[in-house]
Amino acid sequence: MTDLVPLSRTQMASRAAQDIEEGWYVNLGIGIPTLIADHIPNGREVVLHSENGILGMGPAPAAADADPWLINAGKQQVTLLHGGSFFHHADSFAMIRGGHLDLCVLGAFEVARNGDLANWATSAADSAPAVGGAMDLAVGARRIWVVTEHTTKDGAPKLVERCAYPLTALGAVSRIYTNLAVVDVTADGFEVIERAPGVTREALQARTGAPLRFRETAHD
Amino acid sequence: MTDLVPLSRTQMASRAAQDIEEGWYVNLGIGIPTLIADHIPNGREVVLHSENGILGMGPAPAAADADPWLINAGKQQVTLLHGGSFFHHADSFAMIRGGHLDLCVLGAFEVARNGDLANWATSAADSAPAVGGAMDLAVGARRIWVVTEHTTKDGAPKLVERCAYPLTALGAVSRIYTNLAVVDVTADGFEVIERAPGVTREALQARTGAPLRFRETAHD
Amino acid sequence: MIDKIVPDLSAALSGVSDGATVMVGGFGAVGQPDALIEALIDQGARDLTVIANNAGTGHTGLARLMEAGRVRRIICSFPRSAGSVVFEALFKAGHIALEIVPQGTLAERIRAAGAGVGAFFTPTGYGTRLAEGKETREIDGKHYVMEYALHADLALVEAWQADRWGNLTYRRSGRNFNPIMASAATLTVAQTQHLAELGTLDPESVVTPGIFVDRVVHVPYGDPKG
Amino acid sequence: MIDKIVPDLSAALSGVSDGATVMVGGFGAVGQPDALIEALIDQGARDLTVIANNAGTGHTGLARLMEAGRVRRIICSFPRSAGSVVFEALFKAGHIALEIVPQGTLAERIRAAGAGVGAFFTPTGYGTRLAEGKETREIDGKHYVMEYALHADLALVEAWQADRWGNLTYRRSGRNFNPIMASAATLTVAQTQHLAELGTLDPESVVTPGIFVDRVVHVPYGDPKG
Repeated sequence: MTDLVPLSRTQMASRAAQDIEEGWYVNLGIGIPTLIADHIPNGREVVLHSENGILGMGPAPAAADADPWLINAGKQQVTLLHGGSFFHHADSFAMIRGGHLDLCVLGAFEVARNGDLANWATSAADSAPAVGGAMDLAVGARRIWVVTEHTTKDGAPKLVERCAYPLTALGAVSRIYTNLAVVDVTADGFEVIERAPGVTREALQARTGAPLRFRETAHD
Repeated sequence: MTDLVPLSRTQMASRAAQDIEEGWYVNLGIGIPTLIADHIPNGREVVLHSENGILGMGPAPAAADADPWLINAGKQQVTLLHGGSFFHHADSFAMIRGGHLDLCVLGAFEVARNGDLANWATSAADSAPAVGGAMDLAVGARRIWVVTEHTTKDGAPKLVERCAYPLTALGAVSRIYTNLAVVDVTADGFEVIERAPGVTREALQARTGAPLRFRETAHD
Repeated sequence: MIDKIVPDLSAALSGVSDGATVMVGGFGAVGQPDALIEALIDQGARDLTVIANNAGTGHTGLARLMEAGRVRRIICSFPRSAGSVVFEALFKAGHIALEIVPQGTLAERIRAAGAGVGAFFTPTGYGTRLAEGKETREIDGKHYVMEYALHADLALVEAWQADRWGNLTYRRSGRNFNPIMASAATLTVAQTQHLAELGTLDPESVVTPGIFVDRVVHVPYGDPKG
Repeated sequence: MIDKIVPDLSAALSGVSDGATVMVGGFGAVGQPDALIEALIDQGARDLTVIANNAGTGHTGLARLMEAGRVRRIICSFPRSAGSVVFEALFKAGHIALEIVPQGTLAERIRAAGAGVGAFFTPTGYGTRLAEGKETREIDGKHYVMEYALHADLALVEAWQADRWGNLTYRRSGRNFNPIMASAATLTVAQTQHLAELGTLDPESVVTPGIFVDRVVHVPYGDPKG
């Protein structure tokens, strides 16, 4: 039995990146999801979308190529790949809401076993939360994946029976990549398909707020 | 007393053209309204819109400049002025419906004294009428003018108490240019502001299906 | 590598099913995907619903598809153009169903489908025969009619330039319904006059980003007919 | 001759009234009409409602307008960016009202106003706190929230190029909310980095046709700040 070795943020991003297929149109949320762009396997062509009107986003520019006119939704400077294009905000969200993105990867405060997502307001008492494009992305993309630590800093589960935080969207999430596991959201709730090194079924269940089923073939 | 001299189609178009102001964005319907473009006074800059995605439409091309890729809503070849632009159909009707056109000039089967317009279906029994953009234009432009013969070929009035033909839009028309008169549609019904040469008040009223008031100063 | 360019018209339309709803771009002859319409005739799908501004003219293209008995229903704004003889005859004989939609409502319903908007309120048609039976609403003193998004299984569009990602440009008034139809169908196929190397289309001037396009076929078709 | 170019920022904002609703383009610092915002501060109109994606950062631009007590209410999607200190303080003190709108709903409401659509049904926000009290509707098995068009009295936009007819282009991600805001206001004012002679902008690449623009002011402002 090995020690429990949680994945780093980079490892989580890298793990999720492996499952993104050639030709997908993908929006990557702020935080760990943004890191995914750097880990898409070489030679696999994926088209990145940014809410502020960009398709075909490339990596951060080298200092010499910095372009203050080209930023992503996180307000970081980016580049544009060959084949990229610009459009306005209504057209950008038409792409999102109209079901044209194959995938959106978001962060989360909580994901419920029915796929409900809470990722925008930290409490019901927060009177000025910043929602941004999260609600549009969560209802619009064909697949919503979440990348997040498995628990809060205090050790509270983020995969839960029912979200306590204000919801972003109902039944939106289909897969969760955490620092401990990869979990599918199914009609029957959470189904683990992969565990990080040294993570036992028992340890994972202990850190999760709803029952887990295990589809993975990995040894304990 | 002179003989009644109805205006020709060209004269009706020319008369309406005089009232189009510098800087207006204008859509001209099929038929007599299309002729207006050729009669806008020299030096008065007016921007013509076409439903199929053109602003800044110019006159028909000389044979040598004919461009089969550039047609107006009536499917006639046109030209593009400096300052013109192209856009798609949803954007084109956003301009129309969003109240951005200063004026649309349409033909009519009937105009009622309350401004109701009937110009798309020749009878309630017509089961496959072609509506095109008429209903959008009639509700969307800031002003709707009608250019039409004062009566049908059979002598029946086209300015009426109430439309018998299927409606295009309610209360849409604000002014009518006919071959006999210029008539405003007011809260109190039809108000004549100009008569063609030799057209007496009595002759005009006899050819009109609703009461006329006379604001014009022209002599009889 | 993403490559949406298919070798021929047959590949462009493979898999189209009987009963499909098909959007056809173009206004008049300009921007009309003639080669794809001909290919659809060859492809054989039946019982189609066609969404287009017009109902075809003469005996070619859309009119020929209808004449071949393949169109069950047409949704359009202007069925009676000069020369819409095939439609007229079929309609009179009760062999084709018709839904008349004001041109701007047609465009907006198509755009709504592409944009994930389920329905919207337009002032167009309020108080007329075309609003009969439809829900209405008064908003800020103005009257509106509720209209639903209009999806399709297949959109056929004509582009001027296209690259392997499916980015499209159009030519002059050839733009018309093409960009919104491209966004509103499950399968969008573009015939293009020119192929462009990836990266040669100006990103500021791409009209239809490739996200909306599934297949591109190169048809150097020349000027619009008619 | 149509000439929408005005000589200076003061002329650009003449006639703006107290109580006006003002749309401000930009996403982050890119495409944000900084000079027009400063001019609005100088112009003096009070009791404003601001529609923008963000609620300002630092103590310049929109934040300074708010700090000067001129903004009664803000409608935005993301009030809390890094450095939104002025908004935070005013909001906490109850000196500014806030309406939070999901970013795509905000964009679509603005677009609807420009397009004459009174209201529409979007799936965004269904079942969440932001849909509380709003009408909902199930269409084809999917749940939607009804949202109304969002008009403004004044739109401030930043363009890259403009001509005397008011045709505009934008630069890269500077496009964002600018084109839709330009279409949704009674008075639309554009600051532009470059003036272009009429006829030199490619008609295929004009993003905002001049029909949406009332005044153009030339401000060679350089790169976005921040």
